[in-house]
Amino acid sequence: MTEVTRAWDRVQLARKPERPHSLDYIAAMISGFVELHGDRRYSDDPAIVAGVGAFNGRTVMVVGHQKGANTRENLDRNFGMPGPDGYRKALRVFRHAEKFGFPVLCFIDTPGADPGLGSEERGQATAVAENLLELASLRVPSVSVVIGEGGSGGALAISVTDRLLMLENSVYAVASPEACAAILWKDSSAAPDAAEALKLTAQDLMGFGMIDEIIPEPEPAHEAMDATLQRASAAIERHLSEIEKITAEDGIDHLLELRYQKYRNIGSWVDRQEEILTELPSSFASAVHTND
Amino acid sequence: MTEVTRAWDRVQLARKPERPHSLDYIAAMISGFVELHGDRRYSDDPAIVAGVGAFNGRTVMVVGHQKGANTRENLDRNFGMPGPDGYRKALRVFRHAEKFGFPVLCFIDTPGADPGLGSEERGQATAVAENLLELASLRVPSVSVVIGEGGSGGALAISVTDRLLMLENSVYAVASPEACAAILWKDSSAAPDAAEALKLTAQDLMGFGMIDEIIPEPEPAHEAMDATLQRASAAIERHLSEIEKITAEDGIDHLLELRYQKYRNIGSWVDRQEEILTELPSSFASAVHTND
Amino acid sequence: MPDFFRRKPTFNRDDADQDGPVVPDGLWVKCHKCKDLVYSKDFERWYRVCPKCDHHARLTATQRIDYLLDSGSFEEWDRGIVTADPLSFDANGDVYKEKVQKTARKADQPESLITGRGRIRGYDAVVSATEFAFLGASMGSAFGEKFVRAVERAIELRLPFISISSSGGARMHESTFSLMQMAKTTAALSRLGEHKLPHFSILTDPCYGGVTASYATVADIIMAEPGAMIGFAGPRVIEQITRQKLPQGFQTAEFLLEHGMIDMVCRRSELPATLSLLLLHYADATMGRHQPEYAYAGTPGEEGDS
Amino acid sequence: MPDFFRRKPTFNRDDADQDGPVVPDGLWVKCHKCKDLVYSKDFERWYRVCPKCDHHARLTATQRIDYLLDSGSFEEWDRGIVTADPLSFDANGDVYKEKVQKTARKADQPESLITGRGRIRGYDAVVSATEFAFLGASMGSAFGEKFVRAVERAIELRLPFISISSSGGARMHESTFSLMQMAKTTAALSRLGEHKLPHFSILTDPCYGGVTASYATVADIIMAEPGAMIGFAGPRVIEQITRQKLPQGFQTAEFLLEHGMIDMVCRRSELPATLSLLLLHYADATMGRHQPEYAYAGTPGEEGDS
Ligand SMILES: [Zn+2]
Ligand SMILES: [Zn+2]
Repeated sequence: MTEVTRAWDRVQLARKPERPHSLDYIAAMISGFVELHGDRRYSDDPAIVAGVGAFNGRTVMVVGHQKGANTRENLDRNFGMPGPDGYRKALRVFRHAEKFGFPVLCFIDTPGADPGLGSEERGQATAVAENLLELASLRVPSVSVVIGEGGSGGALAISVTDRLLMLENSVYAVASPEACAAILWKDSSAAPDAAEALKLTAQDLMGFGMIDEIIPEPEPAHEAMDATLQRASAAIERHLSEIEKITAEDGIDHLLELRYQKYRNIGSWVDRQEEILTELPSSFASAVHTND
Repeated sequence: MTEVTRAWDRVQLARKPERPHSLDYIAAMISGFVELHGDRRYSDDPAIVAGVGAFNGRTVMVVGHQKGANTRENLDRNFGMPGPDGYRKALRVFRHAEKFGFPVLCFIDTPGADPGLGSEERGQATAVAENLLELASLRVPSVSVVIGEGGSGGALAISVTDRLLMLENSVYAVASPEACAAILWKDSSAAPDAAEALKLTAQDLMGFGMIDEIIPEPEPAHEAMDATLQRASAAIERHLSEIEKITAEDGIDHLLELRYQKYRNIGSWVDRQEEILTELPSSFASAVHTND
Repeated sequence: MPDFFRRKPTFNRDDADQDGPVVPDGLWVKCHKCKDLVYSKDFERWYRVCPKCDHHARLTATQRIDYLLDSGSFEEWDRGIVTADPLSFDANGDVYKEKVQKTARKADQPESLITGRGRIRGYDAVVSATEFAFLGASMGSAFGEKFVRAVERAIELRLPFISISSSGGARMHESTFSLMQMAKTTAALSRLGEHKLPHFSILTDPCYGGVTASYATVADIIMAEPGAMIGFAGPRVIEQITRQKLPQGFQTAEFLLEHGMIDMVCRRSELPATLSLLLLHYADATMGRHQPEYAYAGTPGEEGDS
Repeated sequence: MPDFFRRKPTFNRDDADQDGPVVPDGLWVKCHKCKDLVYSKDFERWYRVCPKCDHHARLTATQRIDYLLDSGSFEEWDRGIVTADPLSFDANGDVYKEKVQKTARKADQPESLITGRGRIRGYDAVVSATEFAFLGASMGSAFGEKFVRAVERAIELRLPFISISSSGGARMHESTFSLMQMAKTTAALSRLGEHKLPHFSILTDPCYGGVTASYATVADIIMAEPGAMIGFAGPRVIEQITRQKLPQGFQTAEFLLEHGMIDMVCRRSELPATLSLLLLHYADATMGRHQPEYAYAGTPGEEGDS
């Protein structure tokens, strides 16, 4: 089944350790980057990198998941799976950016948020949720790019931005194909099937209108690192300029309205209201009424 | 030395376990109090109580140090010494109050912030400092009352309010007399001397213009609980009404300006600028210059 | 037109209640936790809480609303918004469309979320309640759309918002559509907050994944029922990954209270009193009007007072 | 008029440096940490950092400014603001007025804080630096007043604010006056923030008590020198109270970085480069003007990259 193979191949490509990671993008496009550390609460999470620097002549703040290029680095970086401390570092940097009016750039590259004991104890769910809330109303322009693996709420927590771009060989899904197969079919070996079913490729998401651009990879990113970084930089500049222009012309409140509508309108559902109206039952439950 | 005995006596009175504590004040003056818990980061600190309720017909948010009435309770409450989690619970409640426009009432009763290992690890200093920053610019009226012991930054962290009141037998100082004696003279038995020297009584602080009112205790609070609670309630109402009136008439920015000036003007120093001008040396250090 | 689009006149307790009581005969129910027998009518009267061990049995969305709101006050909204199949999910014999039909019949509800307005002891509020029997109350597009519409109407009507949540996790069959509902619901609450309207969140057993990591924990006040299991990742996943035994009481409501994540643990029977009190306190901020005189007997929510 | 009101033309290194190098003769200094001998002139050239063990010796306020700012750029402010004696403190043979005179002579400075404006690699900023030799740089009223005046002038001039801090704790002899300087300095920074001007804080060895728990940790970016001891309560107090042995490296700058409390550990020699880079990045926000072209060689502050 060639189709399945294709989505699963994308997953493999997206996970390649040799693929450029957030710090590679930062090194290539952010001048004078100063990395900032810590959540001011509990720890400095190495699975999230954050800092301030210049992107094409303007100061920006950058937040990204950080995977390692090898096993040792990955152990240090917890395979790019942030704990609540990582999301709170991001939160701090988002607020910092808002205070000074700096745009925010995010690089998405995580299998998901860390599912460990300590992360639960310190409120992983709360940390992710607070970031979603903050990003929804952040009063500066924001752009994020899925550069590898975009997995679950752990990816979403730093990607609710004005523009969402994806590298051609990156993926974005509600869960990893393995987790999906295990949950639905108790069989993680069916991951390739799940990968296909989850519609997780950049092409799929572009089709759903969920992302704003696919950054092409004529060659896979890890085989053409410089070209990829340049293409990503150009795409970010294009989108950032656009939303800066909107902000300059129509005000930040207009940008926030567009951002709200962008996420508010994602969803696929059916309205059967009329069918119900024609079949309205004559009796009601004690407390359950309807205004139809 | 009767004077020393007097200040030290106040300290003893302020520390009496039978004295009413924050929850007693809350029970007496806050209707329908709903206690709120937790810092949303790490823990719920029992040394700080916080919640929402009605004070004379208006909704307020309340924060207080909570000591125990006996040893067991005190062990549970860490003797009223909050860790960073306690200050962050307070911070959360302050922001909540600001969001909904509820005035803030604080009850001060602590030997100081917890000096333990875990508190240092989770940033006790940072937690105290963030509260000072938040309270300085909190866009709602605020009143605090020192009901017992007001010790160090741990007390200050929830007392930077529009009005600061003190019970007649409460004390407020930069450190406990014991700590002061130990630090200055390596002799904590000299605490009574330190108590006198620290000028920590309500009368002293009223004399310095540092507090706004002394709530009298014709009998010590623990011997006339109801009367004390009523007097405190009346005093809080008086001050809260005043600052609500200021806010209604001149706007919240004016109240914030008054609050800024209140703290900005605390200090006692000498200006020798003119003396220096007359003795200006002819040579300057390589980097050290002056604009005088 | 399937039958489940109709409102249910009576509860359908046994189907929907995965951890609920086993019924040996019609008169008695057996507590799922302590295994004691309780007289059925008492059990219902006690909000389906075991009088012996205080176990809070799971409720359907309809039961939630019936227990919490003033009788006859609930006006349901958007009952016609139902699940579509954006991914045309059909893999490994797992056909989403069929699954939804089956779960809807089983839950006897057209969707995993019920929304509307009602009154709690006389105070108006907008309310959402999850239906766990409907695909584990996972957050699909219809769930998200109904939630956001309810929040937006709360803003129009200047009413407080109360969410009652349980969830098994994400809706795999809608993948990124499901994921993005986290952003969508939270963004709506951000607007609610800008309008100074409060959101009170009630977490019930079990509450995991996308729901816990989005709208349910960005509330002004968070309550949970005693013993409710609440978390980001499920306990089995955590055990598999960390290969550690989880500590006693891990992820319970009481554990979350101790770790500072919720404001209080509130018994089911006390929820109406606590919520109506909060609605009263926040009425000023909500309606821009003065509050009535205060006259309370006691302080609810005392269990939070650990 | 005491001599210490005059600006010092040369450093007075041995007095002011409590953990600094021992000088066996004029030509060589002995590192306080590794005990190795270093040629005096090299030691100065290396910002008083030991080339063998990287120990950062303590500096006077004047040395701080000399090392950090562009030569000749510093314009000192409010040198005339000095300590008074609000409590008429005279207890147990401890007379505050006398103590202040003695410490001022020893430190050869009129106060525990120096403030003013200057340039770092060409970028203007307002700067404050503590003088640890002056009563352990405890925060008295004069300290607080000078600090707040400097912040207020930074707002007037629309300049970024850089604080360099060390402190042994509170000024007992001024009791609540000392305590309230925490509120006063922080309130001023709150205003600085409202004006969108950045505050960069540099924590140096040792930094404790009121300074750490107020203005020094409410900064937009917090840096610390390697090995600097930083905390709320001092290690002896903690050991006495908890009766536990403190872990290796407790309260060091590196410990704080690991625990998320600071942005970076920055070597003394790299401070000017890192700060000037930050001043450049924040120039837009500060001055409302466009920034010059960027052309950097490498990224400073790499030590923070743990
Ligand atoms: Zn039972
Ligand atoms: Zn050395």
